[in-house]
Amino acid sequence: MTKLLTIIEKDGKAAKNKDPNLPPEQLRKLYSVMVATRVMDERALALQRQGRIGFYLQSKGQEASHIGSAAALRDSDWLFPAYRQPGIMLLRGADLDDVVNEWYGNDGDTSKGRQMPVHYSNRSINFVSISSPIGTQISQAAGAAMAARIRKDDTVVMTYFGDGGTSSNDFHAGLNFAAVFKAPVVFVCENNQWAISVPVDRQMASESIAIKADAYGMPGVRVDGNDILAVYRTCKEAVDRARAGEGPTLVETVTYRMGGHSSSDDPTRYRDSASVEAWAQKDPIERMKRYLQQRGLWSEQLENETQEQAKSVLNDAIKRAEARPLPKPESLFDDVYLRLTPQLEEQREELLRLGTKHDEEEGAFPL
Amino acid sequence: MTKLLTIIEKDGKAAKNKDPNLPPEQLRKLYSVMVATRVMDERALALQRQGRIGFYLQSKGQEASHIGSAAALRDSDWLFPAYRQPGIMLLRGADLDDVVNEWYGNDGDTSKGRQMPVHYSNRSINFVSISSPIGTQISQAAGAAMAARIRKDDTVVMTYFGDGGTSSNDFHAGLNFAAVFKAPVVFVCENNQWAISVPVDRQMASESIAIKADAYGMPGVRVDGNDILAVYRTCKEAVDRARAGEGPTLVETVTYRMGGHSSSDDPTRYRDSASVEAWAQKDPIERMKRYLQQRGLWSEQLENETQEQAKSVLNDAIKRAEARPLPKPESLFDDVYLRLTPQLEEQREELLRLGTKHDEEEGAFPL
Amino acid sequence: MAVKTLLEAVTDGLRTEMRNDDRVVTFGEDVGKRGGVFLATAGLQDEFGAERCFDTPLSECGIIGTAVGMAVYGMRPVAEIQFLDFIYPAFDQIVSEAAKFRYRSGGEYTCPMVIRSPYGGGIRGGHYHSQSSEAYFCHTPGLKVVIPSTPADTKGLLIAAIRDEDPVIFLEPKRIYRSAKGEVPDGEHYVPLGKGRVVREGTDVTVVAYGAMVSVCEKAADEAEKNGRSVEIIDPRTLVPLDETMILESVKKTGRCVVVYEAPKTCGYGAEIAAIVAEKVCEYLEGPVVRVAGFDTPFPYTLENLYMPDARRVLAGIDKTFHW
Amino acid sequence: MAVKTLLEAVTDGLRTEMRNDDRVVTFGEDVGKRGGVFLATAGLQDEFGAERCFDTPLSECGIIGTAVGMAVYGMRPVAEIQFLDFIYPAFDQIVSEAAKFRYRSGGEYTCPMVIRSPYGGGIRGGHYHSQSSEAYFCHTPGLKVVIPSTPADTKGLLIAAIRDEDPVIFLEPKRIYRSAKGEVPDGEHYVPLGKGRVVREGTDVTVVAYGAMVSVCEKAADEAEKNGRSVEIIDPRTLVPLDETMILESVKKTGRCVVVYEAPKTCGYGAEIAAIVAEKVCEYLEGPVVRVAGFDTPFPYTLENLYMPDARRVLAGIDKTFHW
Ligand SMILES: Cc1ncc(C[n+]2csc(CCOP(=O)(O)OP(=O)(O)O)c2C)c(N)n1
Ligand SMILES: Cc1ncc(C[n+]2csc(CCOP(=O)(O)OP(=O)(O)O)c2C)c(N)n1
Ligand SMILES: [Mg+2]
Ligand SMILES: [Mg+2]
Repeated sequence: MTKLLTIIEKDGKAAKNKDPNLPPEQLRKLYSVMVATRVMDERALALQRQGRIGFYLQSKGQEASHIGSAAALRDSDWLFPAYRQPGIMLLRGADLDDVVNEWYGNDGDTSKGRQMPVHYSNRSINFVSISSPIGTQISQAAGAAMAARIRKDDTVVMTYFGDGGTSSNDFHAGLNFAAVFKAPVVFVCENNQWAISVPVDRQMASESIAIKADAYGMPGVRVDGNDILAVYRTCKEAVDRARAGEGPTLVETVTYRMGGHSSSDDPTRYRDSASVEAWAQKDPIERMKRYLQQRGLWSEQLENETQEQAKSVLNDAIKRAEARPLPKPESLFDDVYLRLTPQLEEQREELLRLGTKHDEEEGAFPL
Repeated sequence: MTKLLTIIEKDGKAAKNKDPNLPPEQLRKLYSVMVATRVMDERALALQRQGRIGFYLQSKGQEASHIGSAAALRDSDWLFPAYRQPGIMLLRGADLDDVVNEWYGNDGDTSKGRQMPVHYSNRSINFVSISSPIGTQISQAAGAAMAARIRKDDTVVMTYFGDGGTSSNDFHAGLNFAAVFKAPVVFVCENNQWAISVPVDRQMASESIAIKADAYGMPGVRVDGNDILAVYRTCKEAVDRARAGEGPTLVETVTYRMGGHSSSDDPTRYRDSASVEAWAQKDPIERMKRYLQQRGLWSEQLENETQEQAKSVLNDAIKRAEARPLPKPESLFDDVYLRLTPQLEEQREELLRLGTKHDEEEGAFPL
Repeated sequence: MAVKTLLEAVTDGLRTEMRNDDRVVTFGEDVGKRGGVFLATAGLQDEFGAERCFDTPLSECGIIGTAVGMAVYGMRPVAEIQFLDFIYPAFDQIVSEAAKFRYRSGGEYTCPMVIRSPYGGGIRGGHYHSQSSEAYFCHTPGLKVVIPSTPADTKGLLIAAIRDEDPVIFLEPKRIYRSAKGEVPDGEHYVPLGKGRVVREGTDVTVVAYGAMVSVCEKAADEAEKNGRSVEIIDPRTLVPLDETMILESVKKTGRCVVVYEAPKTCGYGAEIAAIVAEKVCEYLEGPVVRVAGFDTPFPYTLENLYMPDARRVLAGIDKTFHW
Repeated sequence: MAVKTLLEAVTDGLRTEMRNDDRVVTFGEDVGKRGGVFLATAGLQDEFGAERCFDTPLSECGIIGTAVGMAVYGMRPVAEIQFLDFIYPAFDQIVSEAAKFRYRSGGEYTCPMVIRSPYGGGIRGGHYHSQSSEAYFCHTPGLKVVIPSTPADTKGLLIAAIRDEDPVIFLEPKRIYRSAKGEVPDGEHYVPLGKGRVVREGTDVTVVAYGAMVSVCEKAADEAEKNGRSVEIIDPRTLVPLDETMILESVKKTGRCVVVYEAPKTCGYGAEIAAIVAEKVCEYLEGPVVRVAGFDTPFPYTLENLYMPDARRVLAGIDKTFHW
């Protein structure tokens, strides 16, 4: 079995010679982003429960995995994320309004209310538009990396997907193309043990996800996904290798989906609480906190400030978002193409002529 | 590098303790099928050159690989072949007319002239209809094997594809499903080094094809594809394992495509003769012949009889095929569904009303 | 007879055929233990075991590829695609393989299987949980395409689809999964493929609609009738093979035709119906053949209700066949 | 100006844009060293190097998925799919990704790329080397669809497609790759997308055709004219966005319309044209809108010539618009 890299031990000490020795301010920043991400996830789910937003999907338990990996990149590097890496936007300093407006699909939403909540697009931080179909970003990331190589840019591309995503057509094609063309891309598979209700051992029979790298002739690494230092270190090596022209890497972060699949899911239908509780003991934020304590970088006061700060900026963003109008009806026809076709112009006129009040839906989103 | 199983040595001796010790009559049969397959390939290509059939695709150099693997099956087992395993039909004793009529697409063709030459279908020997899209048979074979398992039949399924086929979506899905559901299927990848003009080292960066099995959690074996005993022995073990309920195996037969990709290809555009000549030295039929000589099972006379026999039965079949009429015009509308739909009936009437003479084509098939 | 929702009718149809025929198996993502994300297969794993109702890895390509292999081998697989929007990784297996097996093998090998999938808008599913792509399948010879609009039809057509000797794409209007309720016969219930249904009789204009659009058209027809216009609504139920006669006879009678569908207007299935009408009964037409459809844009989220054809737009379409 | 075949015009268009814009790269199976199975890219690897013209592994999913990534990143990929019949493994990347990037990201990310592919029958390619599936792409908002019928249009439209800011499906009628010859302007040559071409003017009936069907219709028109019928032939050249005006104006003039296409009749692109005519100019129609198309069967091998619409069938279609 490919061995698992861990750095932060139970007591919060770093295994010797393994600590990447990040500077204190970076460690504090990583911690505060993890905390803010958790705060955001909890609040957003509450908004959904209150019927203020239509849908939400949490990353709870996977903060170390997605924040630690993205931290290994430069701001100029590109991301092809899935839908479970919200912390990356906070890490990269995206405008919080961009995040919150997307939940509301209002006229401030970068994607103009075309997608369900959590399908962010944020060009200002090289965060490529998320789509629902599982895996499609994987071959795209390989392509963007091939392009960077052809253009002789020193951009590295990082893409994210889940254990279920390894079964997709694009996983196979994307890893193969990336390896054949030695593209500067890092494939981060967040193995959170579940694909909705399907456990990873029904998803695949392989001893690990990391070993799948052998099928493509690239390095495959397995890392404790709840240990942000281990994730960071692993991904930093992969990013450096990619930037040096040595090709792609597959990183498996072993973690756990603490919540339901989404706001519409009821995980009690298919999994027992035992494993959930077991993993609760391995909370990545607690883990990082103990490390900071060890290094004397944590204090009750810092904790409170971080929490309060996160809550208040989020509150303000939510207030602003709820005050915004919806996108204009005629915007329905924009961005299909750079310019409206005659057919779209005609349809636009038709809609505006009829006026834009309308009937209600009857259905409900199941997942 | 996964090691390569070889049995027949240069001098024709079998490496000790490796000879599967097949009975003489089976050995002679395998040899005669190899010879007949070569005879058929040469003759069919000549027919194409003479403009008597529209297209052909040879298996030259891969006789040991596909005949030795299929020999490990029972007649009740199912095959999901690609287009480069014609010897299997001879091995299973298919009616030679079925084979030849398909080249002509005449009214005796089992597929009623719907497909290009070499896309055989032969239910009488559990040889499933071949399609052109690369790889689609792989996940189908996994499904048939899953069905056999659910039905508690003791059928084993064998499917074939090339080195290029490993890049297909269905390779990834088919191997994963087969492993997860422990389906009784053997995946035979004939690595003939080329996918039309693309060499295997531009097809993938992995150290071998066999190693791709690790990504799915199944055994992967690499065997000398020009050594029929090695191929037989490897596949027999895989078939036995499958029948015993121990799941699928990936077998890589390392061989070489001696001819062009097809009757339309000119390989000199992309490969030099050196490697072709090198592989010509490893001809699988010569190899088997030396082994038979060693065992005293070969004679000039046997050789001539085999050759003559193969040629004459083929000649007769070609005569019969060329004497047959084309499928009836109205057959165009059959087999879209079990019964004609009203729309198809109407279209059928329309065609028959107009009469069935018609203009000529202008184009030519490139590959 | 019991009152069931359209969703319950799906489960009923599956259960009935799985009891009738042990070659019937059903599978897909989250189909087994969870019973499907919409719970269409809830209870089936308990009743029939994990060999006949099971979860698969996350690969539509694998789901359909293995289903094709099972069907060719002699079973009757019913594969679920979680949302029609996610069927494309399997598109090759559907159009190149399932649809062509019988033809390309001269009838030696056939592919009797059903692909079930919830489709269409109306659940705030946005861009990727709302699309209606029935036209892709209708344009693929070798496939049959079925779309029910009532619980009773859902059960009867699903059973007919499972018993059919050819591959059937069975699309379920998820918007009305729970809102459509009605009497559903217990046990055996068979509604033959290829026969339409006159939803209501009328004399002035023919409206053709299927799936969730049928009830929208009924609302519009009520309105139209207030203005003294008698609307005949026809639900073809099977898009391929189509019950042309029922539609053509109706248009001969009314002289007017409106076709309603959720999918993008251009090259949608309604274009085929309009073309058939224009080719076969144009001499009876007293007005243009009007299409009321989704706009030629990808599916939106916030503005979904403006995208979906509603009673107002259908009414406007009806008007157009009178004054143009 | 030099006389070129349609196939040579493809190479010319590619070479011209690769010289103009170093963001343009082209790749696919056998595209690099071999120059493509039809030799459409012959010589490009020699001129532009293996970084800008290269061979890929055998995965359409990978070819299009990586092309999408390149386009999003800022390049101008031109991906070749060896035969249109083999595009389906990439269907998800085309309809779910390339077509939707601009819309779903509110215009933040776009996907300017071209997918070139030979399509259609007439080369004895049988079941899987002959299909015409343009309608699938025409029914997908976000994609543009272009089909040339002359060498000059091929070069000019290909250059326009490569310069377009949106994804373009560029389908090449392989049947006439070598038989279609004509003057092709050297260097710069731009034919805007969305503008049709009047192939020949006429007064009695409008025939709409594209790709390899244009020359078939010309033959039929010659025959028809012997019987004193003046046929106007329109080649839309761009199926999406369509030059509706040109077709509608013509039908207003002639009062009759025949649509010709190779693809299976049901839900083919011709159904859309018939539907537009029936919706917008029905009052001008003096006869049925007739479709002459491939039959609703998979593509055959031996009987290919009976499957393909030929001059005889087009003539019969024209007659039908006069006596019905
Ligand atoms: C192609 C496709 N099929 C099915 C779905 C429905 N679906 C959404 S999320 C999901 C599970 C994904 O699991 P995984 O890849 O492990 O990611 P996770 O949700 O665990 O982060 C499924 C099946 C989809 N979005 N796309
Ligand atoms: C999906 C698909 N893409 C492209 C092709 C065109 N094509 C036919 S054979 C071939 C190469 C196949 O190579 P390999 O799998 O190694 O098999 P081999 O011909 O060497 O036996 C290609 C690209 C196809 N038939 N199907
Ligand atoms: Mg997961
Ligand atoms: Mg090969």
